[in-house]
Amino acid sequence: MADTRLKTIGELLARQGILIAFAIFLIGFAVFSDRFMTPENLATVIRQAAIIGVMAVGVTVVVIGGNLDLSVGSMLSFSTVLVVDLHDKIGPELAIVVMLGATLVLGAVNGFLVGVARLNSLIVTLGMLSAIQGLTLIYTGGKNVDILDQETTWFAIFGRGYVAGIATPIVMFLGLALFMHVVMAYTPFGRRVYAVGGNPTAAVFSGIRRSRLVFSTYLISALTTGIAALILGSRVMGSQNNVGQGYELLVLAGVILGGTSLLGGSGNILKTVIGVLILGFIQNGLLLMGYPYYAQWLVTWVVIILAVWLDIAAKRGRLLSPIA
Amino acid sequence: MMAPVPALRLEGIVKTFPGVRALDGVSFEVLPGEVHALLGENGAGKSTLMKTLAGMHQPNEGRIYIEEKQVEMRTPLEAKAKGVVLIHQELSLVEEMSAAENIYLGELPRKSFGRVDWKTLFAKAGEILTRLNCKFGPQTRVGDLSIANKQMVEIARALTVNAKAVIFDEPTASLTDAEKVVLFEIIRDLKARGVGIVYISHRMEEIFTISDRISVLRDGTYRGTLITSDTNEDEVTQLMIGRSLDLSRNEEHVEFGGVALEVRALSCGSLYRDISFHVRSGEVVGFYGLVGAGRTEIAETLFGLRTPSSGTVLLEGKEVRLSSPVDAIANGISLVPESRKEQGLVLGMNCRDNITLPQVDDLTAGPFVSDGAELAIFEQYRDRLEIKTPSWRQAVKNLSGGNQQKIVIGKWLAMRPNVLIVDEPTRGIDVGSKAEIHNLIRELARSGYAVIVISSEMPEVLHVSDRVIAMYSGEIIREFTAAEVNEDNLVQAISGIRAEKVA
Amino acid sequence: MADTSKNAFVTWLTRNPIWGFIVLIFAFFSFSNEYFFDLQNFQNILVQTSTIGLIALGMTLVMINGNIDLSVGAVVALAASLAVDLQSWGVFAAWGNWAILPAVAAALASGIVLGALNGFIVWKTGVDAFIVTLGAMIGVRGLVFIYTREESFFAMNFAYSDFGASSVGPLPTLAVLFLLFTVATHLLLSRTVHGRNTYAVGGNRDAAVNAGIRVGPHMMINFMIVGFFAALAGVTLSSQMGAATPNLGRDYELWVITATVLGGTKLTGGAGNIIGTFGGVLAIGILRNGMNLMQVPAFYVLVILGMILIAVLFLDKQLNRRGKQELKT
Amino acid sequence: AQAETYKIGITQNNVGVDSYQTTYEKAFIAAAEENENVEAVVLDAGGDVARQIAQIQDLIQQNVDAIIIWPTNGKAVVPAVRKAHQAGIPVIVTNSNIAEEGFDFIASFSGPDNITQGARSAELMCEALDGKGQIVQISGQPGYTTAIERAKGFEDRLPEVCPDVELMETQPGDWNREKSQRVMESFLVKYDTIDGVYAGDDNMGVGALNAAKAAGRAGDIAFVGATNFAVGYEAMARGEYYGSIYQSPVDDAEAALKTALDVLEGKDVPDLNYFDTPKITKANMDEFDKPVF
Ligand SMILES: Nc1ncnc2c1ncn2[C@@H]1O[C@H](COP(=O)(O)OP(=O)(O)OP(=O)(O)O)[C@@H](O)[C@H]1O
Ligand SMILES: Nc1ncnc2c1ncn2[C@@H]1O[C@H](COP(=O)(O)OP(=O)(O)OP(=O)(O)O)[C@@H](O)[C@H]1O
Ligand SMILES: [Mg+2]
Ligand SMILES: [Mg+2]
Repeated sequence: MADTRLKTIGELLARQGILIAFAIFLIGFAVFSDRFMTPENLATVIRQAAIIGVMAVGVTVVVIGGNLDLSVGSMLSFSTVLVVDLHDKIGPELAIVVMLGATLVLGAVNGFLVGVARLNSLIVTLGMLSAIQGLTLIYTGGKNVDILDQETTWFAIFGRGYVAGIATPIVMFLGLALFMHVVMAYTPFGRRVYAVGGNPTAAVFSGIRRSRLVFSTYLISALTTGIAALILGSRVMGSQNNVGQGYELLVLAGVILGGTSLLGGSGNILKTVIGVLILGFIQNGLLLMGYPYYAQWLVTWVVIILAVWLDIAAKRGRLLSPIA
Repeated sequence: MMAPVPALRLEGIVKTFPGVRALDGVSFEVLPGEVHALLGENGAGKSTLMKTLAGMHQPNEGRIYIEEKQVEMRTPLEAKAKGVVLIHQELSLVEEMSAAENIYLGELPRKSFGRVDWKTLFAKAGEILTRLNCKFGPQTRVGDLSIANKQMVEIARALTVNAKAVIFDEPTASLTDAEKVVLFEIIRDLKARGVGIVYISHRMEEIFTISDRISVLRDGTYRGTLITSDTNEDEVTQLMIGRSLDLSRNEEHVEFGGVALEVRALSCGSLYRDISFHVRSGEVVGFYGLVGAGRTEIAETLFGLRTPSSGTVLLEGKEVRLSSPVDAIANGISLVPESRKEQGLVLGMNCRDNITLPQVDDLTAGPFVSDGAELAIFEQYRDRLEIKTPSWRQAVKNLSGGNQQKIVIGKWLAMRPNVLIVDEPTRGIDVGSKAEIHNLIRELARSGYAVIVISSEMPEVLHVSDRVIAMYSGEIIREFTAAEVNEDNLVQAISGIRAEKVA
Repeated sequence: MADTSKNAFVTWLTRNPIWGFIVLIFAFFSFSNEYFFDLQNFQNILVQTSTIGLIALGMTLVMINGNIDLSVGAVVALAASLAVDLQSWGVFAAWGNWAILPAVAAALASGIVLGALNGFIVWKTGVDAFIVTLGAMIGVRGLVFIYTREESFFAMNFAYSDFGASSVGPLPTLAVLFLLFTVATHLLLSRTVHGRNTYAVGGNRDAAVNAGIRVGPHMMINFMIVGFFAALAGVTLSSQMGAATPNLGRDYELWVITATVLGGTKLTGGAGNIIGTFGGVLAIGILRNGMNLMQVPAFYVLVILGMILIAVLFLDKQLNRRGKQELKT
Repeated sequence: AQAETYKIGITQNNVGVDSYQTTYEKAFIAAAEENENVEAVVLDAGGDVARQIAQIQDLIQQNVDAIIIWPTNGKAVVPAVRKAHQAGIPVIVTNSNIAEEGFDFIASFSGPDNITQGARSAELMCEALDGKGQIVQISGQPGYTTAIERAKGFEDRLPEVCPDVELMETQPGDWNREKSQRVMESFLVKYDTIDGVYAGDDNMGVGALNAAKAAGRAGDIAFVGATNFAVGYEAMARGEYYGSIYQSPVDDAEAALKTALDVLEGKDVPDLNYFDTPKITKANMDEFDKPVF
């Protein structure tokens, strides 16, 4: 048997197709806009991508575990509205605690329905998408919520602050991604998530508590959504009832761009970061180039498909799919 | 006498996968009207060779001839059109469709407007199923069929075309003896009509029953061809694995320890009733019976996967509640499940991680999984079970069937259980490894484990067991000691003839 | 004999609980709202569901194939804009009411072409349909805005909206159209070779490939079908409104998928049928209509719809579990 | 004589989307409850034209006495309005008007004039910049009438009142503060000089202000919005926000109901019943109550 420890450069590249795609886009934008590659702009994009990115970290865990979570968009609306509204009523500290608690409860409902009751995750989370949206509206009566004292509240740290000179959202996003990457790649918990996503039956036969595990993946995605809500609420210092509308698909797009399979059992948190950043840089790059919004949409169409295509073409070693 | 033109001939076939040279210049031929057995260890390249023939793989080098005309097999359809049909080792059926549709998949008879001509379809499929002695109709949904019947649907496919050569890749792995008889009749029928047959199996007795010639592969190379009537098992085994095997039955006498596992009056709905037995440490108890006798269900109950309706389970004399595999594992029970693909393996995961999956919690350094500890376990069982894989990183889905099974066994041996339950442990495993696994089972028992072996292969049961329990239709019919048991009384017991129960 | 047919019915109902659910909400709304049980209202329900319904027919095929199409909502907008705008083009000025024909034809063609494009990309690149059509969902919307220059169109010719409001005998034309296509798609899926292959490709792609089914072109055809249906839905919707707006069809993909899955189609492919999808569409339509008539506040409608979706799924699960003999995995 | 009870159906655009619409709905319900002759059927189209049309059908089905519609789209609802008209139900359009083609089928329009609002914002911008500078626009959600009309009013009026103010770029902010904040951040990277920002509403305007403050450039930029929100009002008080257009949802709702009742009672009502939406800046803000949303 040949020794495969000698990895060729080609093989190494094949594993990193998405990185190549990412690099190509960055270079492309840099060529077309001289403002693009400035540190200022790069920081801006990553900061903007942080909200979707933080959520995508959690959703990646759910997807690796073999399920979907489409409820994160309206959950983000809910959590942001809640924390912003409570901020002035009970103070930022309690508001954060209550918001995270409530968000986790929603995650637990998802987790119970999908993990324990074993219902189809797409429909459950679509149902929750609708229900949570309604819940948010009922809570506010449809009104916007605002933080009045924007200048002095320490709550500003999440969206507007800096940690060691780096914007807090960036620190939170990359820090969380790194932490979750370590959890998924190097801990028994991560291993079990991959196993349950890859083959739930075999996982149960291997002594894994499947219900509990799936349940916990939804808690994770709820938690990351709650954290995203902190960033969003603090960044905007206010919230509409529908701020998160449509985020679920953007988040999922980032996850899939990062090469995580919707079938479960495979995926990588750090690549999700790349996927999310690709989306962010497309938006920003096209805006800098001054394209009207519809042209941005067209380019997004092409780029999303190209990025994933490049990634899988590199993996399989040929450009076209072997489908007859 | 002029040598007949081979129905099928392969010349110098080379096939490589990333990191694996699966076939290294193999040549092979099948004459019309002959049954040509293809043997080799797990991972020797048998399935790969046949897939190359059937248009599912493209060889890197080599030529294929049909009736001495060179051909290319670019797709399975092309191969079929040229008269080569492969019956897969792994079932390749669409569960939601009827048996008839599966048989004629890709070639459904049409009427105007692209409509399916159901009448013709069901008539033709019905005819074939009748010829195969099948008890189910062509309209039955395949998802509702037993594994054996699904296999029959696969076989039925081969009979739809005017095949020059039919390849059976381990067709009997999940068939009962009665079904096997039917299959052999079909093969003889095809043979009589001048079809060339390739027959792959790890069961020697079948090879010697059905084949005319035997070719052997080893590590992707061709090792030679023997005339079946002029050779014997030993010679074939020699050629396959380079040594001979002791396939005698178990006659050693061991001192057993105390009762490790006792089951009292266990029942589970309609699946099985009033099951009582015990296993001592150091003892191997074989469960023999037909498919559907309820053995697997008992194993699943003991592993916490089913809730019994009544009865108790005792481990070392203490009653235990086994409500999930977590409980079972905590109580030192391991189960090598019946279906490796559905229950045993996470196919996309690598070899090492599959083996260590049940104990990954214990293989930690701080909060992290310890790479070294995992690798040590993997290497230990890779060497012990002779698992063939280019690296621990290989996804198990890329291993040969037999090697996949070894991964499952390795995974549960690595748990060092007190009670080891193995369900059809050597399905699809080559003779050499089979013997190795049998030895391992005995060795484990000798070192103090209690072992339950569930198997539908009589020689296997006879070979490894200290005691044999015969089951029929959810009940224990009879228990034999190693000394009493023989093929005749075992067959008698499981054919439903109620013999006197021996305590 | 009667007993077995009754049993068959019960089995059918447990396998398609959506129909039981429909009977339930139907009875509920009939008793609790005076306007619900009324022929005119039933016609409204049928017309209102026909949009989502038509798309769901195509989506069922694509999903049985193991794919998905998220771009349908954007295609609805594109087709609607084309259908409404083209009929007012100068070149057709002399055509009178017949100007509607080329406009509708172009609209339908746009759906088929975009479907073909989605299918072709899935086939040739091997990129997951989810991503391909997610991209298209964003990009086609861009096409719509480019074409419409952000404008809404309005059918000058009231014949167009009159068609949308017309009736064939006692039934509204759009409802008839929907029912006809439902039957046609049902026949396509259950009776034709293409339909049967749809199950094969989704149920076991390897088996389909091994059996020589040309999986790529096959999937492409189904994408074209769903594209056609989305475009048709755009046409019928715009004829109901006599107008088209560039934001038409937002969120439709989610509702279509919901209806289809409620009707028993599996996301993983290989299983599903048109009768179930019809039930799923109807269930959502009745719920929306009933809650409108009962004046349930909009916020609560969202909560109730969400909970009911989950409840139906739960019911399905309870009915179809094999009981105690099931393996605890 | 005893006045009869009128059943009036209203289908709103999209209640959850912003506070204006929510406050409008509350005000409408309150006004309807106060008047014992009115039974109101309140529906929300959720921003979806098709659903709004279905709701009109449902209202016709219920045979209401009058329908008030807040069009999700001015053109698309015309045929449905025509249907109601044919069924003999008077239709009153509220907040944003329907297309001209539909004027024959409605009894009256009641609401603000978005084109004028856009024009007034242009005048405010002009004032703020002393007639010279480079500005960007953040518009509402593409394809929606209010967004289109305000942008049009602004873009048409700006060169008339101050030809030296250059509108460099327009990008949509989707009525969303966070989206607007993101767009503004990119603008700030892209343009070294931005003298003014016009946002389609104050919610987006404050988003742009947030971005500029974070970049330390808020002092150089004049912010002009529309539909004065509470946050905009406060920012104005702090001197961070130049001006906006004051539009009260309560006035809007009450005007709509009153117009409907007038129509039902056979009074003469003008075809276009605009209520006034004045400019608001720091200078005159004392004359206005702080918006409740
Ligand atoms: N007869 C049954 N049919 C279907 N599902 C069942 C049945 N019995 C149990 N289940 C489900 O299967 C799950 C068992 O899964 P698993 O073995 O992962 O245990 P678990 O629920 O995670 O355990 P725990 O709650 O103790 O952590 C149960 O939680 C239950 O939801
Ligand atoms: N798709 C694949 N990718 C990588 N390696 C493969 C693939 N298919 C087969 N192999 C490798 O090729 C070798 C031959 O496998 P093959 O399945 O032909 O063995 P076999 O003789 O049929 O074994 P068995 O008796 O266990 O079925 C094995 O080492 C296997 O790991
Ligand atoms: Mg094989
Ligand atoms: Mg069994």
